[in-house]
Amino acid sequence: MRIEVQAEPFDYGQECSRFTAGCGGAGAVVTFAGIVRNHAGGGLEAMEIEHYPGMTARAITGIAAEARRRWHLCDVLVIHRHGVLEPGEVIMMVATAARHRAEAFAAAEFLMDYLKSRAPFWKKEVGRAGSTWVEARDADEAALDRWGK
Amino acid sequence: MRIEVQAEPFDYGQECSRFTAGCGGAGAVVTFAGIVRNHAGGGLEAMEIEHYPGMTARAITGIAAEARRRWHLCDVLVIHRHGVLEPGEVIMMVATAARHRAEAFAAAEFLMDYLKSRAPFWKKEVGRAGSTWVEARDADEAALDRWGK
Amino acid sequence: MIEVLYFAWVRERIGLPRERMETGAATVSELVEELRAREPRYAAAFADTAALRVAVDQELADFDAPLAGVREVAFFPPMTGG
Amino acid sequence: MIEVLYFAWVRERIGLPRERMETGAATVSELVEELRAREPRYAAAFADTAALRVAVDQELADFDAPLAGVREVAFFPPMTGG
Repeated sequence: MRIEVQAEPFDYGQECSRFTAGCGGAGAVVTFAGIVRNHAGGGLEAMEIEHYPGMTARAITGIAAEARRRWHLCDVLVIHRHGVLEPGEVIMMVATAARHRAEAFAAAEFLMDYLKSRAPFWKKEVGRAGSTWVEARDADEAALDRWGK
Repeated sequence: MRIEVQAEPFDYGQECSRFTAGCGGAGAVVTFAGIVRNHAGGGLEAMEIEHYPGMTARAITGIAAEARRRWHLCDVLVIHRHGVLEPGEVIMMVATAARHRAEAFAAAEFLMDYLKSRAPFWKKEVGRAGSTWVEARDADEAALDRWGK
Repeated sequence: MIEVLYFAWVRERIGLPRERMETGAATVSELVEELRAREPRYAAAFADTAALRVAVDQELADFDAPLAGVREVAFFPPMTGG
Repeated sequence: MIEVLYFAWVRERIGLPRERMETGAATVSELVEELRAREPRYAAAFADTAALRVAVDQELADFDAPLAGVREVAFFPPMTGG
Protein backbone atom coordinates (compact mmCIF):
# COMPACT_ATOMS: atom_id res chain seq x y z
CA MET A 1 0.00 0.00 0.00
CA ARG A 2 1.31 3.42 -0.92
CA ILE A 3 -0.27 6.81 -0.14
CA GLU A 4 1.26 9.99 -1.52
CA VAL A 5 0.08 13.56 -0.97
CA GLN A 6 2.27 15.88 -2.93
CA ALA A 7 2.53 19.17 -4.81
CA GLU A 8 4.76 17.70 -7.51
CA PRO A 9 3.33 16.25 -10.73
CA PHE A 10 3.59 12.47 -11.14
CA ASP A 11 3.83 10.25 -14.19
CA TYR A 12 0.45 8.55 -14.33
CA GLY A 13 1.43 5.93 -16.93
CA GLN A 14 4.60 5.03 -15.10
CA GLU A 15 2.69 4.62 -11.84
CA CYS A 16 0.19 2.35 -13.63
CA SER A 17 3.03 0.19 -14.99
CA ARG A 18 4.86 0.01 -11.70
CA PHE A 19 1.71 -0.85 -9.76
CA THR A 20 0.74 -3.58 -12.20
CA ALA A 21 4.22 -5.10 -12.24
CA GLY A 22 4.31 -5.18 -8.44
CA CYS A 23 1.32 -7.39 -7.69
CA GLY A 24 2.08 -11.01 -8.52
CA GLY A 25 -1.10 -12.77 -7.44
CA ALA A 26 -3.51 -10.26 -8.93
CA GLY A 27 -5.49 -10.94 -12.08
CA ALA A 28 -7.20 -7.56 -12.13
CA VAL A 29 -5.98 -3.99 -11.79
CA VAL A 30 -8.33 -0.99 -11.84
CA THR A 31 -7.05 2.56 -11.93
CA PHE A 32 -8.83 5.87 -11.76
CA ALA A 33 -7.35 9.21 -12.73
CA GLY A 34 -8.95 12.56 -11.97
CA ILE A 35 -8.01 15.23 -14.47
CA VAL A 36 -8.37 19.01 -14.47
CA ARG A 37 -11.16 19.38 -16.97
CA ASN A 38 -11.26 22.01 -19.63
CA HIS A 39 -14.72 23.47 -19.17
CA ALA A 40 -16.86 24.44 -22.12
CA GLY A 41 -15.67 27.80 -23.31
CA GLY A 42 -12.17 27.06 -22.09
CA GLY A 43 -12.35 29.72 -19.39
CA LEU A 44 -10.53 27.62 -16.80
CA GLU A 45 -6.96 28.76 -16.35
CA ALA A 46 -5.96 26.78 -13.29
CA MET A 47 -7.22 24.58 -10.50
CA GLU A 48 -5.98 25.35 -7.01
CA ILE A 49 -6.15 22.51 -4.54
CA GLU A 50 -5.93 23.28 -0.84
CA HIS A 51 -5.58 20.56 1.76
CA TYR A 52 -5.22 20.07 5.51
CA PRO A 53 -1.66 18.82 5.84
CA GLY A 54 -1.94 17.22 9.27
CA MET A 55 -5.07 15.33 8.41
CA THR A 56 -4.84 14.44 4.74
CA ALA A 57 -2.51 11.45 4.75
CA ARG A 58 -4.13 9.91 7.82
CA ALA A 59 -7.63 10.34 6.33
CA ILE A 60 -6.58 8.65 3.08
CA THR A 61 -4.79 5.89 4.97
CA GLY A 62 -7.94 5.25 6.98
CA ILE A 63 -10.07 5.07 3.81
CA ALA A 64 -7.59 2.69 2.16
CA ALA A 65 -7.46 0.51 5.28
CA GLU A 66 -11.26 0.28 5.26
CA ALA A 67 -11.16 -0.80 1.61
CA ARG A 68 -8.71 -3.55 2.51
CA ARG A 69 -11.03 -4.71 5.28
CA ARG A 70 -13.95 -4.93 2.89
CA TRP A 71 -12.25 -6.60 -0.07
CA HIS A 72 -9.34 -8.95 -0.48
CA LEU A 73 -6.90 -6.67 -2.24
CA CYS A 74 -3.36 -7.49 -3.30
CA ASP A 75 -2.38 -3.82 -3.30
CA VAL A 76 -3.68 -0.24 -3.15
CA LEU A 77 -2.15 3.01 -4.37
CA VAL A 78 -3.39 6.57 -3.87
CA ILE A 79 -1.59 9.67 -5.12
CA HIS A 80 -3.23 13.08 -4.65
CA ARG A 81 -1.73 16.40 -5.61
CA HIS A 82 -2.31 19.81 -4.06
CA GLY A 83 -1.28 23.29 -5.18
CA VAL A 84 -1.83 24.88 -8.57
CA LEU A 85 -2.64 22.62 -11.55
CA GLU A 86 -3.32 23.43 -15.18
CA PRO A 87 -6.13 22.05 -17.36
CA GLY A 88 -5.25 18.53 -18.52
CA GLU A 89 -3.02 17.76 -15.53
CA VAL A 90 -3.72 14.64 -13.49
CA ILE A 91 -4.98 15.68 -10.05
CA MET A 92 -4.95 12.27 -8.43
CA MET A 93 -5.08 8.56 -9.05
CA VAL A 94 -6.09 5.43 -7.24
CA ALA A 95 -5.16 1.89 -8.21
CA THR A 96 -6.43 -1.39 -6.81
CA ALA A 97 -5.25 -4.93 -7.50
CA ALA A 98 -7.25 -8.07 -6.73
CA ARG A 99 -7.67 -11.63 -7.93
CA HIS A 100 -10.91 -10.90 -9.73
CA ARG A 101 -12.24 -7.79 -11.37
CA ALA A 102 -15.37 -7.33 -9.22
CA GLU A 103 -13.27 -6.70 -6.11
CA ALA A 104 -10.83 -4.39 -7.88
CA PHE A 105 -13.69 -2.32 -9.34
CA ALA A 106 -15.67 -2.14 -6.09
CA ALA A 107 -12.61 -1.11 -4.08
CA ALA A 108 -11.60 1.58 -6.58
CA GLU A 109 -15.11 3.07 -6.55
CA PHE A 110 -15.24 2.93 -2.78
CA LEU A 111 -11.89 4.72 -2.53
CA MET A 112 -13.05 7.40 -4.95
CA ASP A 113 -16.38 7.95 -3.21
CA TYR A 114 -14.67 8.43 0.14
CA LEU A 115 -11.70 10.44 -1.14
CA LYS A 116 -14.18 12.79 -2.80
CA SER A 117 -16.17 13.61 0.33
CA ARG A 118 -14.07 12.56 3.32
CA ALA A 119 -10.48 13.52 2.53
CA PRO A 120 -9.70 17.16 3.34
CA PHE A 121 -9.14 18.68 -0.09
CA TRP A 122 -10.84 21.74 -1.53
CA LYS A 123 -10.74 22.72 -5.18
CA LYS A 124 -10.88 26.24 -6.52
CA GLU A 125 -11.32 26.98 -10.18
CA VAL A 126 -9.40 30.01 -11.40
CA GLY A 127 -10.74 31.49 -14.62
CA ARG A 128 -10.61 34.68 -16.59
CA ALA A 129 -13.66 36.01 -14.76
CA GLY A 130 -12.40 35.25 -11.27
CA SER A 131 -12.11 32.25 -9.04
CA THR A 132 -14.72 29.98 -7.48
CA TRP A 133 -14.59 27.23 -4.90
CA VAL A 134 -15.92 24.01 -6.36
CA GLU A 135 -19.08 23.06 -4.52
CA ALA A 136 -19.63 19.56 -3.24
CA ARG A 137 -22.23 17.78 -5.35
CA ASP A 138 -25.21 16.15 -3.66
CA ALA A 139 -24.47 13.12 -5.83
CA ASP A 140 -21.09 12.76 -4.16
CA GLU A 141 -22.56 12.65 -0.68
CA ALA A 142 -25.32 10.32 -1.90
CA ALA A 143 -22.69 7.99 -3.38
CA LEU A 144 -21.54 7.09 0.12
CA ASP A 145 -24.93 5.60 0.96
CA ARG A 146 -24.33 2.52 -1.15
CA TRP A 147 -21.43 1.55 1.11
CA GLY A 148 -23.60 1.76 4.20
CA LYS A 149 -21.42 4.72 5.36
CA MET B 1 -12.32 5.03 -29.97
CA ARG B 2 -9.58 2.49 -30.57
CA ILE B 3 -9.93 -1.31 -30.62
CA GLU B 4 -6.83 -3.50 -30.97
CA VAL B 5 -6.68 -7.31 -31.15
CA GLN B 6 -3.08 -8.36 -31.34
CA ALA B 7 -0.52 -11.04 -30.51
CA GLU B 8 2.17 -8.48 -29.64
CA PRO B 9 2.68 -7.22 -26.10
CA PHE B 10 1.73 -3.61 -25.43
CA ASP B 11 3.01 -1.06 -22.95
CA TYR B 12 0.15 -0.69 -20.47
CA GLY B 13 1.51 2.41 -18.74
CA GLN B 14 2.19 4.15 -22.02
CA GLU B 15 -1.32 3.38 -23.24
CA CYS B 16 -2.72 4.81 -19.99
CA SER B 17 -0.71 8.02 -20.45
CA ARG B 18 -1.60 8.40 -24.09
CA PHE B 19 -5.30 7.77 -23.46
CA THR B 20 -5.42 10.28 -20.62
CA ALA B 21 -3.57 12.94 -22.58
CA GLY B 22 -5.94 12.50 -25.52
CA CYS B 23 -9.27 13.34 -23.90
CA GLY B 24 -9.56 17.05 -23.29
CA GLY B 25 -13.03 17.38 -21.82
CA ALA B 26 -12.84 14.39 -19.51
CA GLY B 27 -12.45 14.73 -15.77
CA ALA B 28 -12.36 11.01 -15.11
CA VAL B 29 -10.44 8.13 -16.64
CA VAL B 30 -10.92 4.52 -15.54
CA THR B 31 -8.67 1.73 -16.75
CA PHE B 32 -8.79 -2.00 -16.21
CA ALA B 33 -5.93 -4.39 -16.86
CA GLY B 34 -6.28 -8.17 -16.90
CA ILE B 35 -3.06 -9.93 -15.96
CA VAL B 36 -1.91 -13.56 -16.25
CA ARG B 37 -2.12 -14.60 -12.61
CA ASN B 38 0.45 -16.70 -10.89
CA HIS B 39 -1.70 -19.34 -9.24
CA ALA B 40 -0.94 -20.62 -5.75
CA GLY B 41 1.85 -23.13 -6.09
CA GLY B 42 3.19 -21.29 -9.10
CA GLY B 43 2.36 -24.19 -11.43
CA LEU B 44 1.25 -21.94 -14.28
CA GLU B 45 3.83 -21.73 -17.02
CA ALA B 46 1.85 -19.98 -19.71
CA MET B 47 -1.58 -18.79 -20.76
CA GLU B 48 -2.65 -19.56 -24.33
CA ILE B 49 -5.38 -17.33 -25.70
CA GLU B 50 -7.27 -18.48 -28.77
CA HIS B 51 -9.68 -16.22 -30.60
CA TYR B 52 -11.98 -16.16 -33.63
CA PRO B 53 -10.20 -13.75 -35.98
CA GLY B 54 -13.15 -12.87 -38.21
CA MET B 55 -15.45 -12.15 -35.30
CA THR B 56 -13.30 -10.71 -32.51
CA ALA B 57 -12.82 -7.11 -33.58
CA ARG B 58 -16.43 -6.72 -34.70
CA ALA B 59 -17.72 -8.20 -31.42
CA ILE B 60 -15.59 -5.80 -29.36
CA THR B 61 -16.56 -2.86 -31.56
CA GLY B 62 -20.22 -3.72 -31.00
CA ILE B 63 -19.74 -3.86 -27.23
CA ALA B 64 -17.88 -0.54 -27.21
CA ALA B 65 -20.56 1.08 -29.37
CA GLU B 66 -23.23 -0.10 -26.94
CA ALA B 67 -21.25 1.43 -24.05
CA ARG B 68 -21.17 4.74 -25.92
CA ARG B 69 -24.92 4.56 -26.43
CA ARG B 70 -25.48 4.03 -22.70
CA TRP B 71 -23.07 6.60 -21.28
CA HIS B 72 -21.71 9.90 -22.48
CA LEU B 73 -18.06 8.93 -22.98
CA CYS B 74 -15.27 11.13 -24.28
CA ASP B 75 -13.26 8.12 -25.41
CA VAL B 76 -12.94 4.32 -25.20
CA LEU B 77 -9.92 2.07 -25.68
CA VAL B 78 -9.79 -1.73 -25.77
CA ILE B 79 -6.62 -3.76 -26.37
CA HIS B 80 -6.79 -7.57 -26.16
CA ARG B 81 -3.94 -9.95 -26.83
CA HIS B 82 -4.05 -13.52 -28.12
CA GLY B 83 -1.36 -16.18 -28.39
CA VAL B 84 0.99 -17.37 -25.67
CA LEU B 85 1.48 -15.18 -22.57
CA GLU B 86 3.60 -15.65 -19.47
CA PRO B 87 2.55 -15.10 -15.85
CA GLY B 88 2.57 -11.39 -15.05
CA GLU B 89 1.92 -10.29 -18.63
CA VAL B 90 -0.97 -7.95 -19.32
CA ILE B 91 -3.63 -9.85 -21.31
CA MET B 92 -5.88 -6.93 -22.08
CA MET B 93 -6.95 -3.47 -21.03
CA VAL B 94 -9.92 -1.20 -21.33
CA ALA B 95 -9.97 2.53 -20.68
CA THR B 96 -12.94 4.88 -20.51
CA ALA B 97 -12.99 8.66 -20.24
CA ALA B 98 -16.00 10.69 -19.13
CA ARG B 99 -16.83 13.99 -17.48
CA HIS B 100 -17.65 12.37 -14.15
CA ARG B 101 -16.38 9.24 -12.48
CA ALA B 102 -19.70 7.38 -12.21
CA GLU B 103 -20.01 7.16 -15.99
CA ALA B 104 -16.37 6.17 -16.50
CA PHE B 105 -16.63 3.41 -13.88
CA ALA B 106 -19.97 2.06 -15.13
CA ALA B 107 -18.78 1.97 -18.73
CA ALA B 108 -15.52 0.21 -17.83
CA GLU B 109 -17.38 -2.45 -15.85
CA PHE B 110 -19.91 -2.89 -18.64
CA LEU B 111 -17.11 -3.34 -21.19
CA MET B 112 -15.38 -5.90 -18.98
CA ASP B 113 -18.55 -7.87 -18.28
CA TYR B 114 -19.34 -8.14 -21.98
CA LEU B 115 -15.78 -8.74 -23.16
CA LYS B 116 -15.54 -11.56 -20.65
CA SER B 117 -18.57 -13.48 -21.88
CA ARG B 118 -19.42 -12.15 -25.35
CA ALA B 119 -16.12 -11.63 -27.15
CA PRO B 120 -14.74 -14.82 -28.76
CA PHE B 121 -11.64 -15.52 -26.68
CA TRP B 122 -10.76 -18.77 -24.94
CA LYS B 123 -8.02 -19.13 -22.35
CA LYS B 124 -5.98 -22.24 -21.71
CA GLU B 125 -3.68 -22.56 -18.72
CA VAL B 126 -0.50 -24.47 -19.44
CA GLY B 127 1.15 -25.89 -16.33
CA ARG B 128 3.66 -28.52 -15.36
CA ALA B 129 0.92 -31.11 -15.00
CA GLY B 130 -0.71 -30.43 -18.37
CA SER B 131 -3.03 -27.86 -19.82
CA THR B 132 -6.63 -26.96 -19.07
CA TRP B 133 -9.18 -24.74 -20.74
CA VAL B 134 -10.35 -22.06 -18.33
CA GLU B 135 -14.04 -22.60 -17.61
CA ALA B 136 -16.50 -19.74 -17.77
CA ARG B 137 -17.62 -18.77 -14.27
CA ASP B 138 -21.32 -18.57 -13.47
CA ALA B 139 -20.55 -15.21 -11.87
CA ASP B 140 -19.41 -13.88 -15.24
CA GLU B 141 -22.65 -14.80 -16.95
CA ALA B 142 -24.63 -13.50 -13.98
CA ALA B 143 -22.75 -10.18 -14.17
CA LEU B 144 -24.51 -9.43 -17.46
CA ASP B 145 -27.91 -9.42 -15.77
CA ARG B 146 -27.29 -6.09 -14.10
CA TRP B 147 -27.08 -4.42 -17.51
CA GLY B 148 -30.44 -5.85 -18.56
CA LYS B 149 -28.53 -7.93 -21.19
CA MET C 1 -21.52 -25.21 -49.08
CA ILE C 2 -21.04 -23.99 -45.56
CA GLU C 3 -17.86 -23.26 -43.60
CA VAL C 4 -17.89 -24.84 -40.13
CA LEU C 5 -15.38 -23.61 -37.52
CA TYR C 6 -14.39 -25.10 -34.17
CA PHE C 7 -12.60 -23.36 -31.31
CA ALA C 8 -10.94 -24.29 -28.01
CA TRP C 9 -11.79 -27.82 -26.78
CA VAL C 10 -14.35 -28.31 -29.53
CA ARG C 11 -11.54 -27.91 -32.05
CA GLU C 12 -9.31 -30.24 -30.04
CA ARG C 13 -11.94 -32.99 -29.73
CA ILE C 14 -12.87 -32.90 -33.37
CA GLY C 15 -9.23 -32.57 -34.37
CA LEU C 16 -9.56 -29.82 -36.92
CA PRO C 17 -10.16 -26.05 -36.84
CA ARG C 18 -12.52 -25.77 -39.80
CA GLU C 19 -14.07 -27.68 -42.66
CA ARG C 20 -16.26 -26.96 -45.64
CA MET C 21 -19.32 -29.11 -45.91
CA GLU C 22 -22.44 -29.69 -47.94
CA THR C 23 -25.51 -29.83 -45.73
CA GLY C 24 -29.25 -29.96 -46.05
CA ALA C 25 -29.73 -28.82 -42.45
CA ALA C 26 -32.27 -26.05 -42.08
CA THR C 27 -31.14 -24.95 -38.61
CA VAL C 28 -28.04 -25.06 -36.42
CA SER C 29 -29.62 -27.90 -34.39
CA GLU C 30 -30.08 -29.99 -37.53
CA LEU C 31 -26.47 -29.34 -38.46
CA VAL C 32 -25.41 -30.52 -34.98
CA GLU C 33 -27.45 -33.74 -35.47
CA GLU C 34 -25.75 -34.32 -38.78
CA LEU C 35 -22.28 -33.80 -37.30
CA ARG C 36 -22.99 -36.00 -34.28
CA ALA C 37 -23.96 -38.89 -36.56
CA ARG C 38 -20.68 -38.74 -38.43
CA GLU C 39 -18.05 -40.13 -36.06
CA PRO C 40 -17.50 -40.66 -32.32
CA ARG C 41 -15.21 -37.59 -32.06
CA TYR C 42 -18.06 -35.40 -33.34
CA ALA C 43 -20.55 -37.16 -31.06
CA ALA C 44 -18.18 -36.46 -28.13
CA ALA C 45 -17.73 -32.79 -29.04
CA PHE C 46 -21.47 -32.25 -29.42
CA ALA C 47 -22.60 -34.50 -26.56
CA ASP C 48 -23.88 -31.59 -24.48
CA THR C 49 -24.96 -28.57 -26.48
CA ALA C 50 -25.75 -26.72 -23.23
CA ALA C 51 -21.96 -26.49 -22.85
CA LEU C 52 -21.60 -25.00 -26.34
CA ARG C 53 -22.14 -21.66 -27.97
CA VAL C 54 -22.68 -20.98 -31.65
CA ALA C 55 -22.01 -18.05 -33.96
CA VAL C 56 -23.74 -17.75 -37.33
CA ASP C 57 -21.90 -15.56 -39.83
CA GLN C 58 -19.80 -14.27 -36.93
CA GLU C 59 -22.69 -13.21 -34.72
CA LEU C 60 -23.71 -15.11 -31.58
CA ALA C 61 -26.88 -17.09 -32.30
CA ASP C 62 -29.23 -19.71 -30.88
CA PHE C 63 -29.26 -23.34 -31.86
CA ASP C 64 -32.60 -22.89 -33.59
CA ALA C 65 -31.17 -20.21 -35.91
CA PRO C 66 -31.94 -20.92 -39.60
CA LEU C 67 -29.08 -21.70 -41.98
CA ALA C 68 -30.58 -20.43 -45.22
CA GLY C 69 -28.02 -18.19 -46.93
CA VAL C 70 -25.49 -18.66 -44.12
CA ARG C 71 -21.83 -18.98 -45.08
CA GLU C 72 -20.12 -19.62 -41.75
CA VAL C 73 -21.10 -21.42 -38.53
CA ALA C 74 -18.76 -21.63 -35.54
CA PHE C 75 -19.01 -23.86 -32.47
CA PHE C 76 -17.15 -23.19 -29.24
CA PRO C 77 -17.39 -23.35 -25.43
CA PRO C 78 -18.55 -20.31 -23.40
CA MET C 79 -16.09 -17.49 -23.96
CA THR C 80 -13.45 -16.60 -21.39
CA GLY C 81 -11.93 -13.34 -22.55
CA GLY C 82 -10.94 -10.32 -20.54
CA MET D 1 -5.30 26.84 24.61
CA ILE D 2 -6.77 25.48 21.43
CA GLU D 3 -5.57 25.73 17.84
CA VAL D 4 -8.35 26.71 15.43
CA LEU D 5 -7.82 26.17 11.69
CA TYR D 6 -9.81 27.46 8.71
CA PHE D 7 -9.75 26.14 5.16
CA ALA D 8 -11.04 27.16 1.73
CA TRP D 9 -13.69 29.93 1.79
CA VAL D 10 -13.90 29.80 5.59
CA ARG D 11 -10.23 30.80 5.67
CA GLU D 12 -10.83 33.50 3.06
CA ARG D 13 -13.83 34.99 4.87
CA ILE D 14 -12.14 35.06 8.24
CA GLY D 15 -8.91 36.24 6.65
CA LEU D 16 -6.49 33.93 8.43
CA PRO D 17 -5.59 30.24 8.21
CA ARG D 18 -5.24 29.53 11.91
CA GLU D 19 -5.20 31.08 15.35
CA ARG D 20 -4.54 30.01 18.93
CA MET D 21 -7.25 30.88 21.38
CA GLU D 22 -8.32 30.53 24.97
CA THR D 23 -11.87 29.23 25.21
CA GLY D 24 -14.26 28.03 27.84
CA ALA D 25 -16.42 26.31 25.21
CA ALA D 26 -17.37 22.76 26.14
CA THR D 27 -18.40 21.72 22.63
CA VAL D 28 -17.71 22.68 19.03
CA SER D 29 -21.10 24.41 18.88
CA GLU D 30 -20.23 26.59 21.85
CA LEU D 31 -16.93 27.44 20.18
CA VAL D 32 -18.83 28.45 17.04
CA GLU D 33 -21.11 30.72 19.15
CA GLU D 34 -18.05 32.33 20.69
CA LEU D 35 -16.42 32.92 17.29
CA ARG D 36 -19.63 34.29 15.75
CA ALA D 37 -19.90 36.89 18.51
CA ARG D 38 -16.42 38.21 17.82
CA GLU D 39 -16.65 40.15 14.57
CA PRO D 40 -18.80 40.36 11.44
CA ARG D 41 -16.28 38.37 9.37
CA TYR D 42 -16.63 35.46 11.82
CA ALA D 43 -20.40 35.85 11.89
CA ALA D 44 -20.38 35.69 8.08
CA ALA D 45 -18.14 32.62 7.97
CA PHE D 46 -20.27 30.76 10.52
CA ALA D 47 -23.66 32.05 9.36
CA ASP D 48 -24.82 28.63 8.16
CA THR D 49 -23.17 25.73 9.97
CA ALA D 50 -25.08 23.29 7.74
CA ALA D 51 -22.65 24.42 5.02
CA LEU D 52 -19.65 23.66 7.25
CA ARG D 53 -17.75 20.61 8.37
CA VAL D 54 -15.56 20.27 11.42
CA ALA D 55 -12.58 18.14 12.36
CA VAL D 56 -11.51 17.68 15.96
CA ASP D 57 -7.89 16.67 16.41
CA GLN D 58 -7.78 15.87 12.68
CA GLU D 59 -10.76 13.53 12.67
CA LEU D 60 -14.15 14.47 11.18
CA ALA D 61 -16.58 15.22 14.01
CA ASP D 62 -20.05 16.57 14.78
CA PHE D 63 -20.80 20.04 16.07
CA ASP D 64 -21.82 18.61 19.42
CA ALA D 65 -18.40 16.99 19.92
CA PRO D 66 -16.85 17.84 23.31
CA LEU D 67 -13.68 19.92 23.44
CA ALA D 68 -12.17 18.63 26.70
CA GLY D 69 -8.53 17.74 26.06
CA VAL D 70 -8.76 18.76 22.40
CA ARG D 71 -5.78 20.54 20.87
CA GLU D 72 -6.96 21.32 17.34
CA VAL D 73 -10.31 22.17 15.75
CA ALA D 74 -10.66 22.83 12.01
CA PHE D 75 -13.59 24.38 10.14
CA PHE D 76 -14.10 24.03 6.40
CA PRO D 77 -16.72 23.57 3.67
CA PRO D 78 -17.69 20.08 2.43
CA MET D 79 -14.62 18.47 0.90
CA THR D 80 -14.13 18.29 -2.85
CA GLY D 81 -11.17 16.00 -3.36
CA GLY D 82 -10.63 13.29 -5.95
